[in-house]
Amino acid sequence: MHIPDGLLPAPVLIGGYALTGLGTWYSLKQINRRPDPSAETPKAALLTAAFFVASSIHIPIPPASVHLVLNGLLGVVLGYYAFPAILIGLFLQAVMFGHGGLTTLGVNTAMMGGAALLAYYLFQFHHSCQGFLGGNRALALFAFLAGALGVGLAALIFAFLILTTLPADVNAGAERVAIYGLMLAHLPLMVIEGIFTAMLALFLQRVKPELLKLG
Amino acid sequence: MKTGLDHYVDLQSWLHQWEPRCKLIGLTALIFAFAGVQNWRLIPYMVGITLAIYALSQLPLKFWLTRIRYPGLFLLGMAALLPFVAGETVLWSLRGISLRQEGLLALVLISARFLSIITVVLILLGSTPFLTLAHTLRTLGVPALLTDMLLLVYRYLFETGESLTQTQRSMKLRGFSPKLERKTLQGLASLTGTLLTRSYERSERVYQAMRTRGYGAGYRRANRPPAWGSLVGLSLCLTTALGFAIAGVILG
Amino acid sequence: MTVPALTITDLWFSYPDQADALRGVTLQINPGERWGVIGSNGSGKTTLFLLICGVLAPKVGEIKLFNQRVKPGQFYPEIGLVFQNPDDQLFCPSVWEDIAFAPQNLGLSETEIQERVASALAMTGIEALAQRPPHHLSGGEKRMAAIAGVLAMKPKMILYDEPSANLDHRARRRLIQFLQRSAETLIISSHDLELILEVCDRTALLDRGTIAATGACRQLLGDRALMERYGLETPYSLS
Amino acid sequence: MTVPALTITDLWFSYPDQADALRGVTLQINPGERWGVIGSNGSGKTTLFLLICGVLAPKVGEIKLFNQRVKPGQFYPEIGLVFQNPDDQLFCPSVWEDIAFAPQNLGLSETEIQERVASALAMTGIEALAQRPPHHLSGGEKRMAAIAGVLAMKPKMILYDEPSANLDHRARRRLIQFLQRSAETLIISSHDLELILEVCDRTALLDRGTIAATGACRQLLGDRALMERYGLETPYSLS
Ligand SMILES: Nc1ncnc2c1ncn2[C@@H]1O[C@H](COP(=O)(O)OP(=O)(O)OP(=O)(O)O)[C@@H](O)[C@H]1O
Ligand SMILES: Nc1ncnc2c1ncn2[C@@H]1O[C@H](COP(=O)(O)OP(=O)(O)OP(=O)(O)O)[C@@H](O)[C@H]1O
Ligand SMILES: [Mg+2]
Ligand SMILES: [Mg+2]
Repeated sequence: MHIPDGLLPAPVLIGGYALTGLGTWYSLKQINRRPDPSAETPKAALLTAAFFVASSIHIPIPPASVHLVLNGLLGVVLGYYAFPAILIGLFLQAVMFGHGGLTTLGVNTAMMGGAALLAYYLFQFHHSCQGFLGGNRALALFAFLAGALGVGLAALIFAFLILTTLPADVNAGAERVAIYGLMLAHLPLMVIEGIFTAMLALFLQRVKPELLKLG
Repeated sequence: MKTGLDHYVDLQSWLHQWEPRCKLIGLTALIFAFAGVQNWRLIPYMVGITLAIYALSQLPLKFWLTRIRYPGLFLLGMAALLPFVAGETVLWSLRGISLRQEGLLALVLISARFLSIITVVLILLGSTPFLTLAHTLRTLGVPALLTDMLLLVYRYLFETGESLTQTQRSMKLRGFSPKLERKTLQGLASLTGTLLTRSYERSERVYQAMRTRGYGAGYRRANRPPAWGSLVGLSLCLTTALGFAIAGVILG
Repeated sequence: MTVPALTITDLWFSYPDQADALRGVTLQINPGERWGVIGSNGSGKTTLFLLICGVLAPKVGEIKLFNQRVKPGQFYPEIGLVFQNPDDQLFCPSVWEDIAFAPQNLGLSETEIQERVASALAMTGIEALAQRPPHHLSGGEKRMAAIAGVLAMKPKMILYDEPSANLDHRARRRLIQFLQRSAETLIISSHDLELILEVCDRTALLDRGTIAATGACRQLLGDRALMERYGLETPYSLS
Repeated sequence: MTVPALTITDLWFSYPDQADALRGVTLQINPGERWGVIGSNGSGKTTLFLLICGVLAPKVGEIKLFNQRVKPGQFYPEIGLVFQNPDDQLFCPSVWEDIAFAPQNLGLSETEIQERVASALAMTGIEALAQRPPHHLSGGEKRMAAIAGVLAMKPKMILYDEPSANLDHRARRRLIQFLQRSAETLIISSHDLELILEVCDRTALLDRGTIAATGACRQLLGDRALMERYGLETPYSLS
């Protein structure tokens, strides 16, 4: 989900950059409170590269196949590093492959990164539910929710931005139909992304639990 | 993963020689001025300026053509319906499908903006090596944590991609064929988890390697002030951008 | 007349935007033979293996596996490839699951899967590691686990890409003994010429994408002039 | 009396939640000496190197570098470490940048940095590769680039962790010649005992975290009984 150049009006683009600036500043502030932030930079960077690459994995949904968005998972694993990670990932995507755009980098980052941060906060609740759900079940449930929320929220903002900022006025009824339509089309994607995130969280819990404690 | 982006960075045009900080600020100002164009009367100026800069950059047309395809298709997919659904004034109608003037104008405006912005971005990227760009961001005050991360991500992207390809091959050679079922999702989750785990473990070794060569000691590169020519280019860009902004306000 | 295990006829291949990586390779391997493939870095060994398995598609030429033409992109359980880096091959959360991956994809029954995994574990001697996550294993253990994952497919032919890389002496000895005992048709690419000498009957020497020589191992590896011409060195044990 | 280059006294170390990786290592190395460190996988070679550089902190014991105590977490440009896997060490997007990394961190001037990079490129013979991204290099080129990155620090002592792993014959020969010519105090860990034999004067044998033996190379590596006891094999050229 990237909004390309040329589509959105300048105030929205600038607003996007402002939000991204704020998100980045807030994340960096949280990161710099840690004992040794420079030690974690390579970790965050290599994981960002891995996420970037992993989002090229395709999942078959007949008759086509979709690629994963993974921003919920990114929030779950990277915590406050998720925002800078997405900023860098989208920058590289725009610069190297022409996906998204430089003017829309702010909007896209705010959209994806904001959703990722919320997914991270949501995921943290699994600690408090371990008591009555059991460790792995709480982990899987909240990973599912985080994964689904990550894509769902991003898709919602995406649809809203596109439809409300198109220059000529599309009538309000058609607009609402289009938003509902887009959301409905994204429901299966949310479910798949949620299941995938839950499976991945369980995998990491078994193989490398540190990765779930970085954030 | 090959991007072909750095193919033409060694040309000798004026744009290639333009001091990178001035170039980055100047072209970015232009890009945002273009993004702000709302009135179709400004389109010829926007396109004209873009063409002039592209000509100045001496980048071949082939570069533009290969890079424009993907984003172009993406934009068309999102905006192609506009002339049929947006606006009141029907220009032409056939069996309930009607072409509307406002929608058509909107499509023209969006496309012109898109093409101009993309072209200027391509000029910036095609005439500046990626590394220079990253260092320029740092000297312009982007936090070191971000630029350090950017360079590391860029460095390890290709290797991580290579290791994903290899693992996917090995899965295929053991009979894995993706279908929409639990087993497939499980396999792909393991694949992704392995990728993350290996990247994480590698990051520990990379960090050790960085430490043994003084990472964290903190250094600053000295910056030479830009030459006059570069500053003139920068002020031209800024004036143009300002012009577009003012024209936009006047034309409403 | 027996059917050859593998017939390669005039095989050409190139990666996008690169000079040809393989240039007219022709080779025939009979069932039960053990072949070594040697040659300096970049001579095309790994590329050849990927073509034989149908992972890459040839530009020109034909590959036949037990008289059946290899179609790129298709899955051939008759043939197994052990990758140069075991980390690329081990991706499941436990060794057991990794070995069960191929049998599961073949659609075998639960008991058959159990059986195949157990026998692959036994053959490679890593029963004790079944429940461990692969990335905690030592280099030698990883190698054996990767091999077990391929054995569980019961292939008739196995390709090993530099199997002794990064192993210490003990692990390497175990690997050599394992290879000497194994019953499949083998093709082994390696810079470790002593290993080739101990395991293989015949050798093909690759040089910049062409087969520069083939012959019985001791003879070919012992030919000091030939070896030196292609940037290799006759192993100590032959000199 | 000369100051020893390195003195290690009763060094203990363990990774979190693991048995001790090093158990009471004591070793003294004089300036200009070339030491080999051998031992099977997991015997603690890499761990020892990381401790010497101050990357890891000892549990017990002391490490002195030219009579100065090594404080964990600090940066010692006197000592350089060439990592086992060059891909871990070449973390910059181009070879030039990678070599310039240490001089930049030392706060040198622009011209000094240029000079150091140029001389490191010349010493390793990879001038032509300066602008290339590391991931496009061959194994041998990567190794030389990683070494250049360490040389640019002008360390007095260099630790090489399995420098010949994954190199083909030609690249390995070039590396050996390079090591033979180099002027620094060297410690080389390797499974490639022929390399140790050709480059080093003295050897320490590590076994499960302790030094099992030290001695002159030819003598120690030629002691068949000793080598076998620790799972190693006397190189062919000595037998
Ligand atoms: N993915 C790729 N893309 C482009 N070129 C490649 C790729 N893989 C290999 N090559 C090139 O193809 C040629 C053959 O490479 P290959 O990996 O088959 O050699 P090899 O004999 O296996 O070498 P090594 O001993 O280093 O494993 C080399 O010139 C190499 O640079
Ligand atoms: N990061 C780590 N966390 C936990 N244990 C580790 C870690 N690194 C090494 N070990 C353990 O410490 C011991 C010594 O490992 P080390 O890597 O120093 O051995 P080595 O002699 O370098 O082996 P090799 O020849 O395989 O490189 C081993 O038992 C290993 O499993
Ligand atoms: Mg190979
Ligand atoms: Mg080691």
